[in-house]
Amino acid sequence: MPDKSTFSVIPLIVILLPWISLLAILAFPKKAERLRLWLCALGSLASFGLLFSLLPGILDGKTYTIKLASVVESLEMRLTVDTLGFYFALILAFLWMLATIYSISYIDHKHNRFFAFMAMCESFILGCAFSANMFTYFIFYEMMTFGSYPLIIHEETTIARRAGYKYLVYAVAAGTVLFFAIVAHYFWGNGELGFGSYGVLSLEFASRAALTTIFFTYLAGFGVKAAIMPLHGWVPDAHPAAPSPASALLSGVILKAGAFGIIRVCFNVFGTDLLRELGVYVVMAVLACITIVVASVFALTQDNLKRRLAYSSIGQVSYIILGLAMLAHDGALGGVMHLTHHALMKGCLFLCAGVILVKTGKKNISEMAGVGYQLPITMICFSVCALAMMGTPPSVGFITKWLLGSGALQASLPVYIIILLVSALLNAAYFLPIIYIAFFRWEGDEVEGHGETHRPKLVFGKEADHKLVVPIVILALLVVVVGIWSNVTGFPYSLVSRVVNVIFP
Amino acid sequence: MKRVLSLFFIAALGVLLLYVVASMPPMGDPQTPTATHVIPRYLERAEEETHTENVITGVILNYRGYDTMGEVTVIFCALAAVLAVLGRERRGRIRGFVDRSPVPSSTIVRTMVRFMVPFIILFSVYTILHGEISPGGGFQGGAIIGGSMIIFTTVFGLYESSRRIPQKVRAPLEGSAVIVFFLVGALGLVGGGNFLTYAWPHAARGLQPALVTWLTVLVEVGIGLGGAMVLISILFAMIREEEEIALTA
Amino acid sequence: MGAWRHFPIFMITLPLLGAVLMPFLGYLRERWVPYAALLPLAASTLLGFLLVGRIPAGDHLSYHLGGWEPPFGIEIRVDHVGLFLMLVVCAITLLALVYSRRYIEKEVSPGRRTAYYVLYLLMSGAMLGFTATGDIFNLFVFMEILALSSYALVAITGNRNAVRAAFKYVLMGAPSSIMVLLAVGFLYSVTGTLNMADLASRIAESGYTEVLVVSYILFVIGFGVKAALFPLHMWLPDAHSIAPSPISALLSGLLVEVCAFALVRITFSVFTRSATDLVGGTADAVGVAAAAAVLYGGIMAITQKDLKVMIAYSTVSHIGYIFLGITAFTAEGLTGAMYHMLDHGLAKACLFLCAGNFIYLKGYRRIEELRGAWRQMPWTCFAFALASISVIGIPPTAGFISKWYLILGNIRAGKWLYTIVLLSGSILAAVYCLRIIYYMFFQAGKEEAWEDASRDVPPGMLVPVWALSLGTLFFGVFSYLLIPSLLKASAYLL
Amino acid sequence: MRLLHNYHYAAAMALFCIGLYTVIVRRNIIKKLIGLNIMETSVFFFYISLGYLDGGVAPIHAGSADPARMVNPIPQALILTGIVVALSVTALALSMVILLYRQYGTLDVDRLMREEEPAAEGAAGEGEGGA
Amino acid sequence: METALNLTFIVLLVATALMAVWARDLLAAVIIFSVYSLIMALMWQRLQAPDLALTEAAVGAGVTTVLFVVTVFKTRRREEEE
Repeated sequence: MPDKSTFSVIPLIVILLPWISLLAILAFPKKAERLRLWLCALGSLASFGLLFSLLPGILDGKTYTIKLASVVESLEMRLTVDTLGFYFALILAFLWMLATIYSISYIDHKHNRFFAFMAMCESFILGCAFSANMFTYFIFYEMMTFGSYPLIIHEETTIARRAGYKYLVYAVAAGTVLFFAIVAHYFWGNGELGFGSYGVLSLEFASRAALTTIFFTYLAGFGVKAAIMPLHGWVPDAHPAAPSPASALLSGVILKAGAFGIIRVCFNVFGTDLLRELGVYVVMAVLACITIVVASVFALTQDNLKRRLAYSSIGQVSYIILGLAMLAHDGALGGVMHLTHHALMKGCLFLCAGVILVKTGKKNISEMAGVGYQLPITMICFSVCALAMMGTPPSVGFITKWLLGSGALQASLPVYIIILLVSALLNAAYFLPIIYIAFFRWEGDEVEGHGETHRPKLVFGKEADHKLVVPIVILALLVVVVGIWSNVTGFPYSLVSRVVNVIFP
Repeated sequence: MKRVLSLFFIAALGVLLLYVVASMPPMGDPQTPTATHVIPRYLERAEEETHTENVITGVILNYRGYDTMGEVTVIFCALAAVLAVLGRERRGRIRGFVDRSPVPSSTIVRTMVRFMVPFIILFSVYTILHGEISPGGGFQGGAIIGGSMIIFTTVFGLYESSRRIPQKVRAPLEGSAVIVFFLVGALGLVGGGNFLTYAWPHAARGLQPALVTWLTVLVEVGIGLGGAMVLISILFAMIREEEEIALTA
Repeated sequence: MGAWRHFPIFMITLPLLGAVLMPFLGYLRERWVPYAALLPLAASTLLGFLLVGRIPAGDHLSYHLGGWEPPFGIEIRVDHVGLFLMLVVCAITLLALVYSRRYIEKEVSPGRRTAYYVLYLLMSGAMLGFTATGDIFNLFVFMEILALSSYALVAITGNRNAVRAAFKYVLMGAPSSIMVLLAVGFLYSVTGTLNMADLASRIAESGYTEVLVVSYILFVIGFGVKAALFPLHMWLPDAHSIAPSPISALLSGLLVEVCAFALVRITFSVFTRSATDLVGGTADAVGVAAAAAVLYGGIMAITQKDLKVMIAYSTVSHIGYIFLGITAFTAEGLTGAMYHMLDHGLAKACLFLCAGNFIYLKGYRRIEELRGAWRQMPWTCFAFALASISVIGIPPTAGFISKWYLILGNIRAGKWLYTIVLLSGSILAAVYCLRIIYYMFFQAGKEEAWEDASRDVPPGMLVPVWALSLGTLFFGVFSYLLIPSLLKASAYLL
Repeated sequence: MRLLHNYHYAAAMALFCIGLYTVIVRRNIIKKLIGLNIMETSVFFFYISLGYLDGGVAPIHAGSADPARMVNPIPQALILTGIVVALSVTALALSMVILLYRQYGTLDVDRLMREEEPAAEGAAGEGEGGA
Repeated sequence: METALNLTFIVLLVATALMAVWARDLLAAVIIFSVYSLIMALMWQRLQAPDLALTEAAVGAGVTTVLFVVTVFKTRRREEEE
């Protein structure tokens, strides 16, 4: 634990703030529709605001810690806001705030249940971000699983129920494997579950076989949420079934919770030199590469917009894991920063998909001819983010790919660069058609053959409700702004570089 | 198939038990652990500590009084259980009840029984009262009273015998054994010792032995009476006719 | 030493005395019996809480009945773990008694209500006596009271299947009690004493190993049937599903645990560590049986249609958990087993009482009938969900802490197979519990199923249910109250 | 060898096995209960033969008896409780037999247990209680 | 003489136990069982346990046997064939 950890109750308050919306729902469940919904939004707004107030403290290295409960001295639930935790919580709260505002007008039935579980899920994930040891992380991680289940089956259609069921099966299995990993870690690390800055486990306590089993069970446990290839089954079903704000959060944040877990395991539990010594990072890298390539190929074949975005999420999250597996300074930097970048980009894409669904009722890409003209702003933001995903220069996507590439060079493993290029190509292959169909095709154009027919006018007026569009525009702007001025203090680069420099001097 | 399997299991258990019994300390020789460890103290000092000639009664009521309290609770629990399963016969007279005794009996048997029952009850009172002097004691007496009532019921039928010992008499007495035990135990507490010590509070030193004996007798009577009433109630509950059971079930 | 020395014996005798006095009250004023029955149990619980501070973790309170010191007289021996279990017993019996007042009016015919309360108090008193006694023959006597009252309480509803299930329970329970008596006889023949502490020292140096091994086997079979360990559990599903709900809550939540605790005491305080080679062989057999119990119980629970039968099979599975903790022979394993007794007791009692609520209000026993139940009975359903989360072992609840220590104990003991069995057991638990929650919350019920009354069961039945489910949550979050002292106590026992 | 010397124990064990066999195998439930009683009395017999001393005297301090040669009183005290316990279990079991015969009309344990499982009949009405 | 008497009692005990179990007619079985417990009482008398002999006679032969007889009367005399 860094010495400068001051006791403060702020992390606890940040976690409890979203529960305001729960109180609002209980206070006046039936009447005062407007007030109740805005109170729910207020909950996540307040927590993001309070979190942001911690930024100056974090920047000069202070950490805030509070002990919630304890079973035995070595086994306690403690919340600590260190730089990595703060970084993840920042993007988490930001995206959640936008999604809550978005879903005020998006959700049309069963508001109470949706917002209640939305708030609970947010507080649990914030708990994950702030957890000081693996015990707390696991507790919030499990509660998050059962908090997010109702979000997925909100539509209560048979497809949603089956997707929810599949999600539960994967999550429960992952939970059990993770549980074993943590108990083994507690046993072999003889009681030390905390997050040391250079990793806690070491070879003189436990045998090599024990450490490898612990690592792989952790990888499997978190891998299900981080959608590593063999364990990704639930993602393509859950995303289309869930309402758009929920699926935006799902891929933007909940998948990242798994990835964040792996980051904690690699940096704080094992430490990079122990990983290198055990040689387990190779397996991680191979899995990540397979996932990137195969997921992108699958994405090509999907006609449903959300399923395609889901597969692309699976690929993108594996970028983070690939970055970690390189065990190089730039690679780790790129990987951890991609956590935020992907959240911004994919969040925006899903929200746009939501708007398309609401306004035009279209789900599949093939039917989306001329959508760009009906919903110009949404589709422009969609294109910006799509281009960013492909890694075009001014955007955040480009930074990640650039850092991962330089990381691969540092780790002298050129094969990663090839993987990156292939995946960039595949990204282009499945995003460009969407933009092309949206803007360069419109209904009735193929009837007259190749002749020039009247091009529909860009209609700006009839855009969707402003509460839907504003989050999309903010995200799209951020994607570009963070890309260009990346070393502004509050942005990801400043925080992550601080963490990575400690680990890779 | 089940028969063969269980036969094999029982045979195996039997061989195991016989093997174990063979390796046990030899029966009857004074050096075995059972005869050397705790018993000498009981046999020598039982009399002046519990003031009873019959060591067994001393052990039952004094040294291991808690066991007997448990035992009395077991018999009360049995009664409650039987009544829970069969339901107690309705209060008051047992109307509409055929005076048919389970066993056909001639006048010779009736007169013999009418002659014998008082003597049996006399004998059982004797057994209860001198429990600490010679073999016998509370529960044996109770069982014998129960036995006498059984003969009476088999010969004269339930209607006759339940008229002799109505439910109103039996109900309060059934719990008497446990209550007496608890009172004597609490008395011991008041007298300064632990629960179930036989001591009369602030009694003169000299008077102490006699009081302990009287307390033991009191407990014996309590157990005898309680035991008898419980046995009789169980018997009456079981003998009741079908339509009676159907009504209260 | 102050007056608190006498508290344990009063904790045990008050319910028994209450039971004996109940028929008088029943004869005079039938209506007061349910309320009067609360008095002795409340007194015992109060005495228990007063005792909490008195007994330091490593030490024990020894109370010589009748003033005779142990090998000659009977001794009540309450150590920290024992007191902890006695408090659990008091709490759950009190709550189930509050619950059963209204439930019994509907389920049991008028003639038998007093008998119900008498048997209930006898059972609770016997459980307290059973946990506290320091003498193995006394253990047998109290076990017999327990057995008798539970046989009758299963059959008290009087309908065809209840008596048949009770008789099946008698046919399995009675021979097992006799086996325990025989085991006590074997121990006595070789050592000459009946007091547990004295026995422990004399067993360590007595030469007759065959007699001791066979007597331990008989103890395991005897208590195995009572604690429904896997091959000997056939009576449990019928008995627990047919018995009135407060009773099956008591049987499942407590009786099964108390017998497991008795086996723990016999294994650790009588056949002490030094005699592990004696106990070793049978302990592995118990371990294998427990592992089989976890899987069998889980699988059978999934396939059940009747709610209470499903919960009964989950008890069979969770008893396997407890025995896996015991046979690991490590301090953490034992702590896990102990804590699981608490958690399983609370959660299983809550599940059965919720099932009782469904039966009481609508007479629904099968799981399909519970579709969309939460619309009309929100309180019961939320309590049910919370309790089943503890049964699965999801973090905030006590089930998670006990599962943590069970697995830690097994890892420390190097028993990998049992760890995997425990994990798969918790997956099975997740399957059958979440299936019920899925039916209740996320399924639309048939229109006429839940339409009429908008109210839930009367508060008299809801308060105990919620007290139990919040108890599991409370012991999950505030586990530091018990776990450190439990760890020391199990180290002391080992 | 020792088994011949301890023939009382051997007899007790033999009776125990006979009783256990009857309880498990015989189909008539009253026969099972008789087997149960035989088991119980055999264990009591084992206890008492445990406490016997060669040429011992009943443990009653009546005049001439000297404590040294008295028989062991502890097993006898335990068995008094045991007999009462055995009696109460038998009484309860028999009352259940009476009720079972009235409800099912048979004493054969297979015919009794083979009927439909409780789960199937769990109709709402049945739960109301009352025979 | 001592062991001879004991042995006869034991043989009688085992014989009555087997007959009680084997007998077809339930009432006969119960009566044989009461003989069994009577012999057991005598056996205990020989083992110097007078208290228990008295109890076993009163309870074993007396009460238990009558409870069995009452049950047999309330149910069925003949044992049912398979």
